[in-house]
Amino acid sequence: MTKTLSIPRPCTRIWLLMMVLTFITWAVAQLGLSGQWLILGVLAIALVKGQLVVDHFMGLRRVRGFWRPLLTGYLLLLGAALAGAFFL
Amino acid sequence: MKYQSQLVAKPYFIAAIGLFIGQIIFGLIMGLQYVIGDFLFPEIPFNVARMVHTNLLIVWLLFGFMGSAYYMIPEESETELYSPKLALALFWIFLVAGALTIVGYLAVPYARLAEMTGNDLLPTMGREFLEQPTITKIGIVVVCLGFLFNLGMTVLKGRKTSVSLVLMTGLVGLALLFLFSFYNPTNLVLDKFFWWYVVHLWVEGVWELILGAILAFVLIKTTGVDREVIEKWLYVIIAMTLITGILGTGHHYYWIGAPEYWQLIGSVFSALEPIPFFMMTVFAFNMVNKRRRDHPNRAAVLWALGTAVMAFLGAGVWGFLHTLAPVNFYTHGSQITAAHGHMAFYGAYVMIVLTMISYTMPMMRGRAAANSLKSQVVEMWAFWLMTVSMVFITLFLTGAGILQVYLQRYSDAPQAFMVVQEKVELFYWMREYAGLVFLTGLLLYVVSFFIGGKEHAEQRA
Amino acid sequence: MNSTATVYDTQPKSPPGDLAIWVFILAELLVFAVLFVVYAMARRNNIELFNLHQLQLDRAAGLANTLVLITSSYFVVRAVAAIREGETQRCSRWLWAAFSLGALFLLIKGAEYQHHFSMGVTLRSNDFYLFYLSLTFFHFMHVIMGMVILAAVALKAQRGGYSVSEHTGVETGASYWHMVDLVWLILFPLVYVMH
Amino acid sequence: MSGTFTKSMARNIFIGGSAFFIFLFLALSFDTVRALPERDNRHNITDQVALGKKVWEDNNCVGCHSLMGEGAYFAPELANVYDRFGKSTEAIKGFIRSRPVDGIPGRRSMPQFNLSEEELDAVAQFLKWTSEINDAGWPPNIQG
Repeated sequence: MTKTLSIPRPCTRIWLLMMVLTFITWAVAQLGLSGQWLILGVLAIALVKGQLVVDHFMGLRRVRGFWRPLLTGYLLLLGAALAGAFFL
Repeated sequence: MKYQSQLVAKPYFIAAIGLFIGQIIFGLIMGLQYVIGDFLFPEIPFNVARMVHTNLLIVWLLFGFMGSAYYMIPEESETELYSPKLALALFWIFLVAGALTIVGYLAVPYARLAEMTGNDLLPTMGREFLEQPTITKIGIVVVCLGFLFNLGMTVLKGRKTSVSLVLMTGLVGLALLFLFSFYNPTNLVLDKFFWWYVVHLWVEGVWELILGAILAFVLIKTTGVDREVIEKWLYVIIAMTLITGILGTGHHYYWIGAPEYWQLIGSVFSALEPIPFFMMTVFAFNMVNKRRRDHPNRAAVLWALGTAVMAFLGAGVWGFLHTLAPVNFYTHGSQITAAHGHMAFYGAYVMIVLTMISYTMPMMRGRAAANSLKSQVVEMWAFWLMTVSMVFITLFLTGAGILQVYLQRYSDAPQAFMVVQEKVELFYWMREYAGLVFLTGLLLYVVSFFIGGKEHAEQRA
Repeated sequence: MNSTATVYDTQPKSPPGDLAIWVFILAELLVFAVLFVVYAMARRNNIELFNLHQLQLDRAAGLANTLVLITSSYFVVRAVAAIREGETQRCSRWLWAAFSLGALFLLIKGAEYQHHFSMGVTLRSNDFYLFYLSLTFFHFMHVIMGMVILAAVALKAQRGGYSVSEHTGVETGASYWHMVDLVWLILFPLVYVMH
Repeated sequence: MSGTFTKSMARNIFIGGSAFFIFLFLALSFDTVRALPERDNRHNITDQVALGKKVWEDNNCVGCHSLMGEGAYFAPELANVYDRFGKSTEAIKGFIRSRPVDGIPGRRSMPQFNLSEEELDAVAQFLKWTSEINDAGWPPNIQG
């Protein structure tokens, strides 16, 4: 099974992206943003990072069946519930 | 039945059914006392009838668990029981100790019984489910040690299967947790805190391991599904049981003076306690659907499936009904608790012992695998009568509980306890009738073992 | 996106690792989801208290811990990639690297706890700290559990216990560790940032 | 490869998961026992209150009553009976002392326990002590 290694590996790029997203989450809060936009923004970033973990780190992107939709649904449902609790 | 020493289970099961009938009779007495306040007063006051009812329940279930273990372990370990004589000796010690305790409850006032049995030396009496005199408790510990020793030696010298290991874990856990019943501090809050180590960690912890092991054993024998598959699911189920059940103890610590973080932890984890029961239902139906052969004892398979479903309904659903702290604030110590108690005990533990009795009795009485078709039909009638009447008992008590909570707890003009009790009397009458139907079902169950006839189908065990 | 590092001819029907662990990953995700929603609901009836005490938290430590866990998770992905090519020693080195980052997480978190406890904060102080300590300590314990699993797998890998054809154990440990990371990815913004 | 579901993994999870949660439960129980003194009114436990608990147990009161919500549901909850009876131990003693031997026709009735004056005082003090435990404001109202 020959292996074509694209430099850098996809999982490395995903890792760097998540580090940046995390830094953004922190920076946004440090800059004193608060209230509705902070909550929505930070929550959205968290869900994106979560989806990246599910797809690339857990490797569910390459798995058929209900596993990926289940975890994506979990993230969306949880995100909606938290957003609802913070706003309604 | 491969090993002669498995016959030791027979007296245990017979004693279990005998005590079960006694339990139901006292249950009916109490049910009547709920509606006719002075029935049998002052000869048998309510508290005495209740002690007899609850203690008979626990003792006959213990007899059932011991009988099941004496039947399963030799077959699982593929060797004769270490000492059948010891098993029989312990049987008579336990039966006599139990009978004496019950006679003690009925014959003399409880305070007198406490005096006679030297409760002052080490006071452990007077607490719910643990009303036995201290000397009886010591007798129970002795019987447990002998029982575990007997089984332990059998397992050690024979094959070690997951089913027997899980069963042993459950039984050893049961024995160790019972030791907490000797701890009775003068501080009521501490007393209650550790009292739940005996009660909760039994029925929502180690007893579920015993339930899982027996159900797995019966399913292996009746469905012929590969042992590896069944034991794999058994471990997953009991892992979920302990994961949710241990911290689930918190739902007893809401209102007894313990710190308020238990309201969060207890609610969250006890809310998940129905999951292992749901998995057990899916597991049981799955195994029966994927069965490799049709076992002639269809009654036993019906009991096994019924156990899984009723355990999920009674312990799972009815438990979740009142386990969340905000809800429990109003339903704590009401008829809702009684409703959950009835269906959970019947669904999870009474039915699994009846499953084991229904599966093993024909073989222990010399038949190949099952009773005659006629007797199985009667047994199935007994199954449905008992199960449906228990559902109704639970529904009626839930109705009484909801009304009680609404009138006495939740309303802004709360009414007195006795006033509300009179208002819900209709439910208590209907519960009593359902109880009579239950007794009919139970008697039918006993009768079904005495109906002869050609053995059902020629298929061997 | 050109073909990724390793190519699968047919997509497998079940996730990497043992299915039993996935039963528990789903159960753990459910428990944490319930805890998060209950946190958010409890916050609604005294938002000032939650916002006030949230400021007491060391957000930088939270950030550091998030970066540490993400990196540790990445190391585990590299470990799985290594074992799939039969590189058992490289796999176990990646696993030990992930393990040490887990230890770093415990250190940072431990320092935070030490700081809180020294200020007399306990589960019983107030609602915010009840949830903060329950959620983070429950996750803290999961990090320890995950590290125990990673260590066991790393040791077995070191002894050549895994090969290209049989490395389910590595994938099982990896999946559990990713779950622990995923939970923290939500917990950090929820408890440390959102106000 | 993926798709396996082994018994050994399930057993490891059973052992690991149980140990994990037993540890958590013991840690919480330890914290609770440490935190109880300021909640459970233990500084007011006199010999009389201790005797009261013994009288409560020796006569199996929990066979009809519930205490702090635990026990039987045949007779009223007694954790707040002291408040319900107008914060008077005499009222409690009077009620117990005056139970008719043959009960009340057609109605639930408490048996006559023939308690001595000392025992009556003790159990009344025990019920007063129980009502002062910080049990998160339970029961919801005076009716218990």
